[in-house]
Amino acid sequence: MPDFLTGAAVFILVVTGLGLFRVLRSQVAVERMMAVQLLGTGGAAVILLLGTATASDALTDVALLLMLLSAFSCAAFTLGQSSSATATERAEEKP
Amino acid sequence: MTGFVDAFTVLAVGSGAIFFLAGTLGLLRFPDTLSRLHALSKADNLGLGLIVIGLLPHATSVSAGLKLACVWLLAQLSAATASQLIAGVARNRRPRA
Amino acid sequence: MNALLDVVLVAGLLALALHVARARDDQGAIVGFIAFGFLLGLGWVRLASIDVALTEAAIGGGVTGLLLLRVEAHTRDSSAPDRTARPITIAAAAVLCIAVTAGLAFVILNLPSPPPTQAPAAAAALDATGLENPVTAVLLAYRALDTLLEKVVLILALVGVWSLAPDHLWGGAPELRPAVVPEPLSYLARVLPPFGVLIAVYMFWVGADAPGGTFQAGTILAAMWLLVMLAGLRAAPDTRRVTLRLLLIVGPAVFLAVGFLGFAMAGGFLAYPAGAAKPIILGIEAALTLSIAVTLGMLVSGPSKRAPTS
Amino acid sequence: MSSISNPATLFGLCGAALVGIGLFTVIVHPGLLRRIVGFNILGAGIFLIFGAVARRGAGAGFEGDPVPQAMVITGIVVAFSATALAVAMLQRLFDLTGRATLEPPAPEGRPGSET
Repeated sequence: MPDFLTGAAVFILVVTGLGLFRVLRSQVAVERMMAVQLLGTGGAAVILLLGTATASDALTDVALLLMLLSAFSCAAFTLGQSSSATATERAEEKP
Repeated sequence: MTGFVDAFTVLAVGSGAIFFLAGTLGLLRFPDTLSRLHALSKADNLGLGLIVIGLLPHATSVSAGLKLACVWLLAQLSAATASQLIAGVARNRRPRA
Repeated sequence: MNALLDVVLVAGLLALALHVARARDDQGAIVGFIAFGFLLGLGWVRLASIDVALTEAAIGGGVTGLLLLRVEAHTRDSSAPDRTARPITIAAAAVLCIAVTAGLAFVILNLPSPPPTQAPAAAAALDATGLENPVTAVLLAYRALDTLLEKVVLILALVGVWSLAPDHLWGGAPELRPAVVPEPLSYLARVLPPFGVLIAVYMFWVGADAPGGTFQAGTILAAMWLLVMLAGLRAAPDTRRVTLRLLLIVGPAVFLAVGFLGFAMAGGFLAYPAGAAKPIILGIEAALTLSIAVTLGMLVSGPSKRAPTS
Repeated sequence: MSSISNPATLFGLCGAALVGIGLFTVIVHPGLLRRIVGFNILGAGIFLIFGAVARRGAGAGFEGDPVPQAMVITGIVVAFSATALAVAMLQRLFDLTGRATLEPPAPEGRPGSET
């Protein structure tokens, strides 16, 4: 069973990594922030699988923290975006 | 009994992993930002949910099981608000008609 | 299977670091760095350092990201750097960096075997403290002086940040709230903090016996406080407020007081009386958690942006 | 020589490479913000090397030597406070000069005229 769970963790890590690079190389700034969302969910899944595979309960805490902070980082990113979006809109309206 | 539990775990974790794959495929193949966002937040959360369900029988104590469920709840909350925030920015950015 | 996992993780870390070094714009680099922080947390899990994994996920993936993203948004309008380094500089830097990496790699491949370790000493000292988590024991008993000095460094950094405010704004409040607060953000800022505070208290509580502790708890509290300030639910406090300043120093002050009491009660600076070590350590940790949360929150908020009220 | 398949050695080598990448960014990149990020990558590399040493020092029932682990936690917090101070200084520099770099402005006032 541990081998299967670790294998699943590797699979999800690779799949998440592929998505991550697609998103990070995107030209659209908004899409980049999906990277954090992606890695928050994928990372939590990987950690939970590893935690069960190695029978260490403390890993669940790491997953909990990861989920909590991915929401936080996402909020931080969109703030910078929205303020600059309104700024460009204002600049567009001027002329 | 353990054989049954293990089969259940393999099934749930396996299908969870496939949802992660589906999410990434959507991210790679869908044509625009909003549908990519949709693929990411729905598929990955379903995948995480299935994995949590698959791992629940292996939880060593009630509190460990509760924590697993909390991770998933937090993921729901996080994904819902983060997708809303990202989608809001994406819509602002779209050239106005 | 585990080796494969390690290889994938290391490849991901290196690819993200290269992305940070080569990304065209700063924003892309910062998002790459946040992702790097999350992945590094996984790496620490593989190195069997759950305590460090928690710290790295909280600081590298969370609070540092907010700090960098805010300054990036602030300086985005600056013209692109006028010139890039000359090719000869780049070549020289590349040679230097490869030499440093090669040197370190050589050292790592030739570390002494059997490896020197303090683990038995830490294990022996663990019984005296009544704690179960060796990392907490090292931080708060075995090498408590380091931890005390680190708290002082945090306060000094905050003094440095505050002193960058223009004269007429000195003592005023930093400004975090953006011009427009999106609806989902204020929802998140109402719903997430209760969870966050619960997790922080839990993290503090288990820290004595399992991975977790003051830094992790303090960082989570700081993140939740920042979220509330970002959504504009509560304004940032004036930096000259007495309560704020008391909260900033309560942790180091308690720590220092216990340190000096050690002379009277146990015959040395920061020595804990036998049998009472665990309650004393928990008391120090509680005060430190509060101070760390407030200090980190104010560090991310930055210097004053508004004139002090009245 | 220890085997590369050992996770401690693998992550240690990864740390060495990260130190190189971070150092390169700090030296070469003209933008100060990127240099701050590079400094953090450099720090992460050093912490990983510490982590490799800690992992090798497993013993007495622990999976790693707790002393270097505790030092890494201290290091992460100190690196964060240094980053916060640097970021505040960068913001002040930008407010005063409108620039986010220490490079002197290009002569004749035409940005990028050298290229």
